[in-house]
Amino acid sequence: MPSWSDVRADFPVLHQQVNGKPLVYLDNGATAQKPRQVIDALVRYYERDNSNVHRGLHALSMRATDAYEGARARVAKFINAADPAEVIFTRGTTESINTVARSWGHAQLKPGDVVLTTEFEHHSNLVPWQQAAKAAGATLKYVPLLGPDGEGGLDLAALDTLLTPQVKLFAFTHISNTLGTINPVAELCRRARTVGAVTVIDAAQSVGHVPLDVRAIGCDFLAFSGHKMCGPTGIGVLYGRRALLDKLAPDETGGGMVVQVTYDGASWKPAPERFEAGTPNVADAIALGAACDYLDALGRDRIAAHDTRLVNLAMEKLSALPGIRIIGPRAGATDRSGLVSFAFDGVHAHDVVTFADEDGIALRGGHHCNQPLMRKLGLTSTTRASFYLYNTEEEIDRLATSLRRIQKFFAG
Amino acid sequence: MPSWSDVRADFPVLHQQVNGKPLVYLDNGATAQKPRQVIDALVRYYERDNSNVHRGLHALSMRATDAYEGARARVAKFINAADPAEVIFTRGTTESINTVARSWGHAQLKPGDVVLTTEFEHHSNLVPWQQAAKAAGATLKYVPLLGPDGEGGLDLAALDTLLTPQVKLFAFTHISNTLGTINPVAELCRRARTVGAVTVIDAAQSVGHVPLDVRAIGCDFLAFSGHKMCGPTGIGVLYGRRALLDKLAPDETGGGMVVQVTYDGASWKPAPERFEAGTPNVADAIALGAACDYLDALGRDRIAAHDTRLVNLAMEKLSALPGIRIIGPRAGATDRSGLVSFAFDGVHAHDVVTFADEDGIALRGGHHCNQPLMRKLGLTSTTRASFYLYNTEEEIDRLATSLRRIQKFFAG
Amino acid sequence: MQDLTDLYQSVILDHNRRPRNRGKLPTANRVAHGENPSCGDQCTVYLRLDGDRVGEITFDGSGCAISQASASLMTLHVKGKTLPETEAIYADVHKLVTTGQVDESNLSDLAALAGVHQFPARIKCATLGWHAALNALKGDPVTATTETHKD
Amino acid sequence: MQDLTDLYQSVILDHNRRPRNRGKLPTANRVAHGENPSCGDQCTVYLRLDGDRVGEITFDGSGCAISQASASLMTLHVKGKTLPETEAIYADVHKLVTTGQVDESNLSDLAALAGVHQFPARIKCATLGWHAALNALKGDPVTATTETHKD
Ligand SMILES: Cc1ncc(COP(=O)(O)O)c(C=O)c1O
Ligand SMILES: Cc1ncc(COP(=O)(O)O)c(C=O)c1O
Repeated sequence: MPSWSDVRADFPVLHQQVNGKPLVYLDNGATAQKPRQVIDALVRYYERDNSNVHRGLHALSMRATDAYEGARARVAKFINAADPAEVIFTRGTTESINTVARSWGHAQLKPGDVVLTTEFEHHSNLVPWQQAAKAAGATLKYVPLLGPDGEGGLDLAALDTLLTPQVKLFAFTHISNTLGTINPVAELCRRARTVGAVTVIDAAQSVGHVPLDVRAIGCDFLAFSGHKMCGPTGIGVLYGRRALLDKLAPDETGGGMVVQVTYDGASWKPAPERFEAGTPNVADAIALGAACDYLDALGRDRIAAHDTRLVNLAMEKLSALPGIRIIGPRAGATDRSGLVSFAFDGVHAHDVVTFADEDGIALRGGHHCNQPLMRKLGLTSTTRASFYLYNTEEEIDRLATSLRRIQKFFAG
Repeated sequence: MPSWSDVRADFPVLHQQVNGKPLVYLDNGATAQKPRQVIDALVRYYERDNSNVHRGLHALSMRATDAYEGARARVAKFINAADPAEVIFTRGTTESINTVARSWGHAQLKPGDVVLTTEFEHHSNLVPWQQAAKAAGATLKYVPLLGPDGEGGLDLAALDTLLTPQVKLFAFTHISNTLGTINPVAELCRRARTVGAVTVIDAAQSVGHVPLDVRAIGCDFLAFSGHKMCGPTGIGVLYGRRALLDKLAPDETGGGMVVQVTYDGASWKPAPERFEAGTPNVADAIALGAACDYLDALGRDRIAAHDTRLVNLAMEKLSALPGIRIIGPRAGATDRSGLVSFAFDGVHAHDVVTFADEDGIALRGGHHCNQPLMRKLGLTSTTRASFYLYNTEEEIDRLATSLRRIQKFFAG
Repeated sequence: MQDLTDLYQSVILDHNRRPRNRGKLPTANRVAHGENPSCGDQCTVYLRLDGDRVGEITFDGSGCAISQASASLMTLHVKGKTLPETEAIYADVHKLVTTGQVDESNLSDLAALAGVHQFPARIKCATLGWHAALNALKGDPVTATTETHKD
Repeated sequence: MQDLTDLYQSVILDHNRRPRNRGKLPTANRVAHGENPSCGDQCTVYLRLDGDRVGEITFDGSGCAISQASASLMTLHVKGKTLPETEAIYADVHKLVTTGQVDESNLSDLAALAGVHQFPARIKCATLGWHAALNALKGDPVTATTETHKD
């Protein structure tokens, strides 16, 4: 098993200077960097096997098909799905959620129904439900977030009141990209089942960071993006329980997902093909499989422990700064993942990011696609540092030093 | 300017043996191979610039955003769009067409309206219109194909009768992936405009093979895939005239495409962001830009002439075989592109493909996502050889030799 | 790739060129249709059930030599059998085309399908007619598709 | 990257720390709102038009130092101007923040925005308040967004 410092050698992008300083990449919540093993999988595919899948009988096409379906099986194993057919390849979390919102929402939602979500969802797990509810004449309700800094997590008592039989679907994030909160997803699914609500989990921030088992969680749908888990851009997954997928109509239609087409109509293949119209993103699916191999070789339990070590150190150093407001779970809370979001008195997040960049440090500032949450917390933006397997304790020191310099500059 | 034989050196995949024979890749209609320049663009991005776009202010994010928006501008130039904002990145042709069918179809189609298409569309430009028409209570009509072997192209006289004021949209392919027919797209758009119908062109088979100018053609929408034009899988384009795009509602919602989000609702950015919810396929978009550079350096007029030379030679050699039925435009017709589809008496297309594969030749056999057309021509499948810039005259000789061997084997 | 003559044995070529029991069966009391959506292969099986045994059986459709020959061979083997007997034969055929192995050597000329296991893309061609026949026997007229991840 | 002190000149820091004309304007007869959707910056401009001239003008909102300082400077320069005069000043400001160049040197303290052109991601911060002001002057209350490909 590689050591954490050896791991950095796998990531070519990390070995560069930004503004004359060694790059410190702390924007992992937005996207993760790619190890050579993933980049190599892309190159190997294009240099040896590239071909269209499923419809070919020649050597390259058979190799490409085997590799593509192999990647599906690999991803199924990564999340412990019962069947590879439960893994649908999409562009990313956003498309996965939209697919459920449209296909399931269109067929199942009726006026008077309730869709439930939480007050701290990413726009990608919020706006699609607003649209689906609106289209169906259903109502969208929000489980509240507790605490003036959002430190209290989901209000589980309110959840019990909100979970009426009218609730047809409950969509929630596994890990908040803004607060860092880890939701008790298995427990949420259990409660949703008591009223027969379908569950949709946004696993964008979790799947590459913590061990994840869809059967242990007991969810109906789960969405994630390859690019946040060391995989390429342009590929993601919608996991769906087979029994539910087989009842869903396709969202997009076209080549590859039909059984029979006449000038009058068409019939559909079962999942996963039913939900993969057109030529799929073959190369990136295969590279996503390589990312699963990479993360499993390290161990997601070890990655989670590494993330936690870093975030605890960062919380400690940041708390020592004057005029800082950290949002999300308190220092040392077990429901905090490896990211920290904060606001400085008198210094806007964009200025923080620009000055940190001068020190070679990549942070993110803004609303983090979480506008309603920002408003609820009385903020317009925060600065976020988000950690991953290749980050180090020295990088946290550099972050703290840079933040002190920024505060001093603006205090002027 | 490189010579045609030098060009092969750019494509690593071509330099391999299949079943002990040098690979002859004649399945370009399904997907094209990738030059080193395109593969390198991917590697470079992941090794140097990888970051999420639009929402970041640090160095990598600014570089990634510039490269992504640069690719958009590059693609706009490649098809001569008036404005880069008219280029929406999608997964491919199929998704592009579905986006129009859903967004435009949902807003514009009413009972009694007519959607017009042709008898020889790929399933990806057929089933989405069946679905859109059905959802709206509109009628889908087909412009007939002339000739027992489909050699006569579109019935333009029938088109005049079909183009009534009830026709709200006319969707047609630029080049047929099965017949090889090149449609007179500018003329079709001109006629559609006389009744005010919106035009949608499926350019999957044309954009990498012939010079293409959306303004000269005068279309409203145009769809294509990167993977058929030397670009990566997982990226494609929906071109839409700005005036039309700005009136369309988004098809998918989520991060990156919203202006303001509250717990009650959301508002949208203008095109192209409005149609690109979530993290886009940044790396593959950039590599698609590299593919545009590659093709333009060769010149699409020269590529088209090369394709034509090869298809003419192939038609000549194939016509000499007994019991062959070639479909699509006759030998030497100016409306035939660089592919040829044929059926053999007594030998099924899949057996042809399997035997050709033994000779190292990659062909495609089947219905080519064109089931209704096959039925109309009284066929269940054909074998297709489709050519591209790296194919050679010697490869056509090898094809002809292999086909003779196959016929002999099955004649027993 | 393995030698193609493993796949295209003379039995296969013979049944492809001169399919047995091909065409509609006017006296059929059971019909089922199968397709292979990726490649467009089709097979309709017509059979007359006399009691619980197949009295007559024919097939129609189009497809590669493997699918045609396998369907033709199928009609010879299924004629006179009950559903459980047919299922037992199919279990052997399925094992043969996926692994190249058979438990018992009672498959006689069906053994010509052994080469299929070296060409995984062709397994669904070799099983198409059998799926349709089983569906017909079960009285399940819905289209059988070989295009599932379970095949 | 260029030296950040080019971007964060003392004029900018001063206006960021002590913004001029900040807050609501109770006597306003024109209001317009601008946002920068990618980053969440917001700016509302309130103005009282006396005839065709800006009598009073204030702004409110949140954003980075550049956007706050630029809006603050904007209020000083737009007060007393007509719409065409404001458009002329904005044309100079736009040129300044996108190219670093000015035709005439009548921008006085606005010249502090010259550093912006070296930070393209910040151009939309520097123009946000101006867009809102122009919209208010034109009586166009819709949200101005700097997020178009035309900016
Ligand atoms: C004419 C035509 N239209 C549409 C498509 C669909 O393209 P894609 O599969 O890349 O979405 C294809 C290729 O398969 C095609 O040849
Ligand atoms: C919690 C969460 N959900 C959804 C998304 C959307 O993912 P993508 O942009 O890859 O579709 C993100 C990332 O941006 C996220 O952090």
